[in-house]
Amino acid sequence: MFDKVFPPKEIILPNGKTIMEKRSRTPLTVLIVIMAIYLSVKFTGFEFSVLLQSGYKFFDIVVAMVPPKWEYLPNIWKPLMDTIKMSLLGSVIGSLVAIPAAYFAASNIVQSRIIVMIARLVLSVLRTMPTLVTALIATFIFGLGTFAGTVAIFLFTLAYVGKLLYEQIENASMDAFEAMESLGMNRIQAFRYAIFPQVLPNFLSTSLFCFEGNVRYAAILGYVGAGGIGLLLDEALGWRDYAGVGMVLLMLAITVFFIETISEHFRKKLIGKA
Amino acid sequence: MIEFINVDKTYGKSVKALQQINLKIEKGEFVAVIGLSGAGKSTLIRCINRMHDITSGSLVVDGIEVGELRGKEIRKFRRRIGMIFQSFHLVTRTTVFKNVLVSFVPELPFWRKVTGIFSKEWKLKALTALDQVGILDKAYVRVDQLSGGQQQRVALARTLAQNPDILLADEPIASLDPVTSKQVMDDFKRINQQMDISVIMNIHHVEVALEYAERIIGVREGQIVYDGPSQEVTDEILDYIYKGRKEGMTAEVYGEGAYV
Amino acid sequence: MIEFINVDKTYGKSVKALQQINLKIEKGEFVAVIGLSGAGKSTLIRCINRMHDITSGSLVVDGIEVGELRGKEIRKFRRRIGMIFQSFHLVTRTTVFKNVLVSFVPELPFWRKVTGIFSKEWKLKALTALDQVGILDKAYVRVDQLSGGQQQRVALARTLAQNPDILLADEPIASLDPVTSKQVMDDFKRINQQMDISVIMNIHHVEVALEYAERIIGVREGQIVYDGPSQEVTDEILDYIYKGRKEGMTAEVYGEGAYV
Amino acid sequence: MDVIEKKLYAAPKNKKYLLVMAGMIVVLFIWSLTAVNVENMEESGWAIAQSILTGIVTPDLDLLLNVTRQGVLYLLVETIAIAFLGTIIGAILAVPLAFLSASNVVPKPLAFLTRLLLIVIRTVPSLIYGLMFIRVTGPGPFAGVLTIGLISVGMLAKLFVDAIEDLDTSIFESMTSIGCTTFEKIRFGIVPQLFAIFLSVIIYRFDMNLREASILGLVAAGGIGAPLIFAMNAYRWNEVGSILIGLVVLILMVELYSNYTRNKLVRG
Amino acid sequence: VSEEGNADNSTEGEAEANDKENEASASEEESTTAIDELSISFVPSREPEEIITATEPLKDLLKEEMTNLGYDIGNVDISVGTSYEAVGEALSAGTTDIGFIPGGTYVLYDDGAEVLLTSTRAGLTNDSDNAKDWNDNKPTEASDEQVTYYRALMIAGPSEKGQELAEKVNSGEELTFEDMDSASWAVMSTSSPAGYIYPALWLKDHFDKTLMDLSNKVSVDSYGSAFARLAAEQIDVMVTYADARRDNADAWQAENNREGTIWDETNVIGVTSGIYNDTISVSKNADIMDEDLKAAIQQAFLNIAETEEGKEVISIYNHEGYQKATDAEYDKEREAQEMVQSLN
Ligand SMILES: Nc1ncnc2c1ncn2[C@@H]1O[C@H](COP(=O)(O)OP(=O)(O)OP(=O)(O)O)[C@@H](O)[C@H]1O
Ligand SMILES: Nc1ncnc2c1ncn2[C@@H]1O[C@H](COP(=O)(O)OP(=O)(O)OP(=O)(O)O)[C@@H](O)[C@H]1O
Ligand SMILES: [Mg+2]
Ligand SMILES: [Mg+2]
Repeated sequence: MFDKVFPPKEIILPNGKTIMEKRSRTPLTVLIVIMAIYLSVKFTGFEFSVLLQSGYKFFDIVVAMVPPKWEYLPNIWKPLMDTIKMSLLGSVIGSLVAIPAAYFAASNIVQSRIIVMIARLVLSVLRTMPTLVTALIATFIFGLGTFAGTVAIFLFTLAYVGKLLYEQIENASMDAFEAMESLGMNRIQAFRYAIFPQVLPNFLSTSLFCFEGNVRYAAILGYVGAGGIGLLLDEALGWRDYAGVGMVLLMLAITVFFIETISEHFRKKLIGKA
Repeated sequence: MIEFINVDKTYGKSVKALQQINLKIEKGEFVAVIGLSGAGKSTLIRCINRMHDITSGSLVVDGIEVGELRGKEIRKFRRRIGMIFQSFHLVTRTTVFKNVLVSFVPELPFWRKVTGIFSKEWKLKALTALDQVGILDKAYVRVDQLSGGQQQRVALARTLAQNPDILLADEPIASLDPVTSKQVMDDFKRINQQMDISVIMNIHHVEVALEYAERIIGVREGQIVYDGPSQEVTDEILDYIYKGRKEGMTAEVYGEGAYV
Repeated sequence: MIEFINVDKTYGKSVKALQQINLKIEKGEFVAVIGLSGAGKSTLIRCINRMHDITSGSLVVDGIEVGELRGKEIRKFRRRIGMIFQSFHLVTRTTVFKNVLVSFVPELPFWRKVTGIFSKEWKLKALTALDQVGILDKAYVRVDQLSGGQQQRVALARTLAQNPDILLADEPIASLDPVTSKQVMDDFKRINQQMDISVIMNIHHVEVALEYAERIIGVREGQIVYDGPSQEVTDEILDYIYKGRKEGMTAEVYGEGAYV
Repeated sequence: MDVIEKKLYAAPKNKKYLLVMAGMIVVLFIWSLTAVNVENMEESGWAIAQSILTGIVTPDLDLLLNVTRQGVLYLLVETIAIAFLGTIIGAILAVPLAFLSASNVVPKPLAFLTRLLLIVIRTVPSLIYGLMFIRVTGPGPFAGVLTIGLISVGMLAKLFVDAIEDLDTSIFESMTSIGCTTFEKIRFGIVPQLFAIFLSVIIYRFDMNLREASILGLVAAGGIGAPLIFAMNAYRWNEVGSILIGLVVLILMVELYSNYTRNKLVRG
Repeated sequence: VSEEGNADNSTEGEAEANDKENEASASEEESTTAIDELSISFVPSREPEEIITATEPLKDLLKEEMTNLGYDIGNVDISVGTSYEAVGEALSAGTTDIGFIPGGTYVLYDDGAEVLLTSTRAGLTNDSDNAKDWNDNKPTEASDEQVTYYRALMIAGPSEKGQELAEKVNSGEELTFEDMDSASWAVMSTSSPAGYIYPALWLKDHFDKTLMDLSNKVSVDSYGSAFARLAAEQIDVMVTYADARRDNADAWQAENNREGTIWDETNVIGVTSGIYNDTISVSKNADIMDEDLKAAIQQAFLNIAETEEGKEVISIYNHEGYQKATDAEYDKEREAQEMVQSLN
């Protein structure tokens, strides 16, 4: 298409040979991006001057958060643990269920195109659903509280890990798989012994990453009544108690830091060996 | 004994990979299949253990009509036939030992299949197989830390652990350097002679083929154009087998190698 | 002309990589440096364009005392010496063409360096260099879509575009298969003969070295233990160069090849 | 056989380690089970699930197709604009932060501090950023743009760092041999390598930001999120249906295109 | 353009003088001050879309009134915050000029907000603080009186638990905290007086507990959704303002698919003391805000509430008229909040 509008330019070498140089797409791309930015600015009412003028007001709330309200600490433990539990449970189950889901979505393993398509569509649509929406629907169906949050996290993890996993499965080398078949295994066994070991480190690392993200996400889930530390956050925000919010965030950041460090450790261990 | 009777194999609608193959291979033979790239060597070999289905004709292995096997039977049948690949086809990222253990999986009870926990008996068998190809000391090393030659030996051990009657090898030395190739070919020879296992091997290196195999099968455009003892293979015969080879073709043949 | 006079090179405090090297290479020669792994081949080559500093002695290239060059002079000096690496060292994710253009960067005015916009003159030069190694048609293909041999040729073109007097090559065919190696070696030979560019090449493949180079330099433990025409290299000489080679060593040397 | 058996017993023993790890995971899992209280489970749940489904399959077509400012189409365009601009702002902020936290570029302590900062930035929920920005811009899509920008920074920077940390520095060597200066090495050695990956990461994040836009609804920051959540809270499932259909179709389309472009960028 | 120029040049003193005149005779025009945009934010105590639609005429009404008062408003921007906090912060920072916010929210954000008016509304036929009275005298209707306060109710829904609680109340039994705790509750955000604060005070008075002590509660973002959940029997008890059931009576059957009427299916189980009505507050920190403008806005809304059209608009919040308000009137509210907060 592009080459028709902007035909390639012919370059003649000193020795008489010719070669067609395709026109660079960069100028067009840059133009389109600039236009898109312009339109977006118009649409969203973005004004740089406002940022310059009152950008400092952003820090009003940041400033109000320090020092955090230490007395708040005892209130935080339980919801924080709830949040971790929710994320852990949702992530573990979600990752486990993601394995069969990814199996069916991998076109190099499952030969029926229809199954692959359905599995992928399900994963895609699940991933499209914003977590907050899933959580809200979960609270409607499963009632308020951590269970709904767990379900939302489970679905999100399933969709996210499932997609990455099936992509990894498709990129995995089929060599060993072929060899397993020649050994007399069926496809599921061959998958278990040839493909699964290949994707395992990445799978674990994705799951850990997802767990980490889920802890953070769970902070918002409270807003829709899905339990955990989000409820506390909501409460403190409602009272405009930013020092309390600061305390909650501090604890959350520490938790996230620990989880990140631990999971980084295992990730390195898993992938580093490869 | 392997017997091809009027075997045809067509890929899709039009690619005739094998045409009217008639062939008999006795137990314990060491057969090398040579021919241009695309001649149909791999196809020939892969039909034997039903990795590919034949289109017409009849293929009988030890009295079993291969084409008539179904599902579980195929898998049982394949256990008797070991297969070695050019690029080893090992599970990297795990140990040599585990790669060999894998060959017992189809014989395990369900829970062991799932968990991958093997009993001592199997472990000893696997180690014995490793010993047979002389890399017992590498048993607990990760496969990706081995050289190509060592990896091919692991593949060999995996196949031996299966205790096969027939060994199919699809260019087992194509990605090895000459010295390692020699070691691997020696292994094949030894296995063939000591354990009385038939070896059918695709191979691009004519000299190696002539040196190791007893019998040479020349394939050209899906047909067998030569079949006889390796001592009798002359330059004319080779020319005949590789006939039609032109400059362009050569480039193609080698070109493929380049991507290995 | 390249001249080493009593050159020593020590890494850190104690690793004596080169000891008392005396060597003279005339313009237009095709020299192959062979020796065991760790002998000091790479070090030898890299001293020539000052990728490494020598510790003592004197290294003169075309009348310039290399050790005395400073800052900008070094960079200018390097432009006259092309260098080819084992693993090509190309910028993947961009086209062949752009990779070759990179060799002109030091000569561009500042604004062109920043924007990366090249004038037609340079473009023609780059394309000509690509033509010289026969991959003009791949000019606008991304490097990561090329085979190893093609990538090495891009590296060669990049170096040629620099219009060098000397070509240093550090195991340029180590990661290539035999056929592609041959093509690349043929390229080197052609460049050496047609353009009268000196070629100094580290190489592990003795047969290839003997076939292509006019002169062989054998390095052992940082010292030159052989220097003479390739026709005169006998098995004894090779043994001498590679002396101390034991079973274990062999495995190591070949082991390297096996990872290719 | 003796040798072989000996070898068997010489197997590296990591069973203990594996058992301990497995045990820990089981314990953690059981511990986390205590978070599930199914008592709150509603009997009416399935009825609601049903009405959600019916709502989604019988969407409010009028809402879906009309072109006023309350229509799904307009809201989607607004959402795209927010996500797009937000992603760009996030990317601009993330590039310096990424370099500052790449341990192969800056000293370790600085990298560590930047990493902490990034964790903090990532930990603050978008809800709170929303409030902070409302103080700057007032309610509306402008606040949404800034919020999206800030919540993108964390992930973008992380992925950028990964790309920076596995830069192929061997190119440096060849450029040195050509006679390039450091600036030239960066411009022609690093930038082309990183550009493609950064772009691919940015496109990926744009894709995610479209999903995040639903959260912005909670903080009056424009886009399709607020109507979606209001409609859900009021159990107007037909409206939810039409909004979700619009959102899902849009995201799927963007995802297809973004996968395609990213593949092209990274793999060529 | 020349008018704008004049306006910019007019000194504060002049403007003040103008305003006094304006107040005296609203129709008199001497010089006008141009304001590009006046932004009004509403809290989401009702369906945001309803608010947006219903308040659309307010734009023109306000422009008209303000013109009469000497202000030339370019554009009136109406938005509904998705949360009370969003509106509060916007007012406090001055990114929105006028806020229709409850007294509770006003008190929290009074660092940047200043109350101008309190709404008045019709009283109800029930004004007892005994829950049983409300259930005996159903449905609750509007009375002729205008009042500046209202009450919050705890309403039990048709769920099993809800019915159980209602029965207890109607049979004259005292509810225990165990009764309360065993039900699941919907509450509004913590700064909502009817939706949180006053019910909390009520709990405190009756059981010496607070809403925090309830095991099962959820915050909802609008009363509409609370009713929807009540109808779906997802929750047993909700807290809301006293005439909320009147507003949701239709929706109860039409949208939430209940068979019986809202009056049959729900019961009051608790009544709080009086809550001051919603405020119209302005931001002290908005750039355009000065004393004159405040006075003008105050007058404009008073005028609007006099007109038929205006009455209709403000009825969306059940406002029927406005009275001038002072900050001091909300001291009581502050006390309430302090108390609630100190309970945490
Ligand atoms: N899966 C397939 N689908 C379609 N055609 C195929 C397939 N596999 C092989 N072919 C074709 O069948 C013919 C024989 O292929 P085969 O792989 O048996 O050749 P070969 O002798 O093994 O060549 P090589 O030496 O390159 O491995 C070739 O023309 C090939 O293109
Ligand atoms: N940067 C370095 N720092 C310290 N020692 C080094 C360094 N580079 C090389 N050496 C040492 O110097 C000696 C010569 O190394 P060199 O790389 O020149 O060998 P080589 O002949 O090129 O070997 P190979 O065939 O493996 O490339 C070796 O002992 C090596 O370990
Ligand atoms: Mg083949
Ligand atoms: Mg070297």
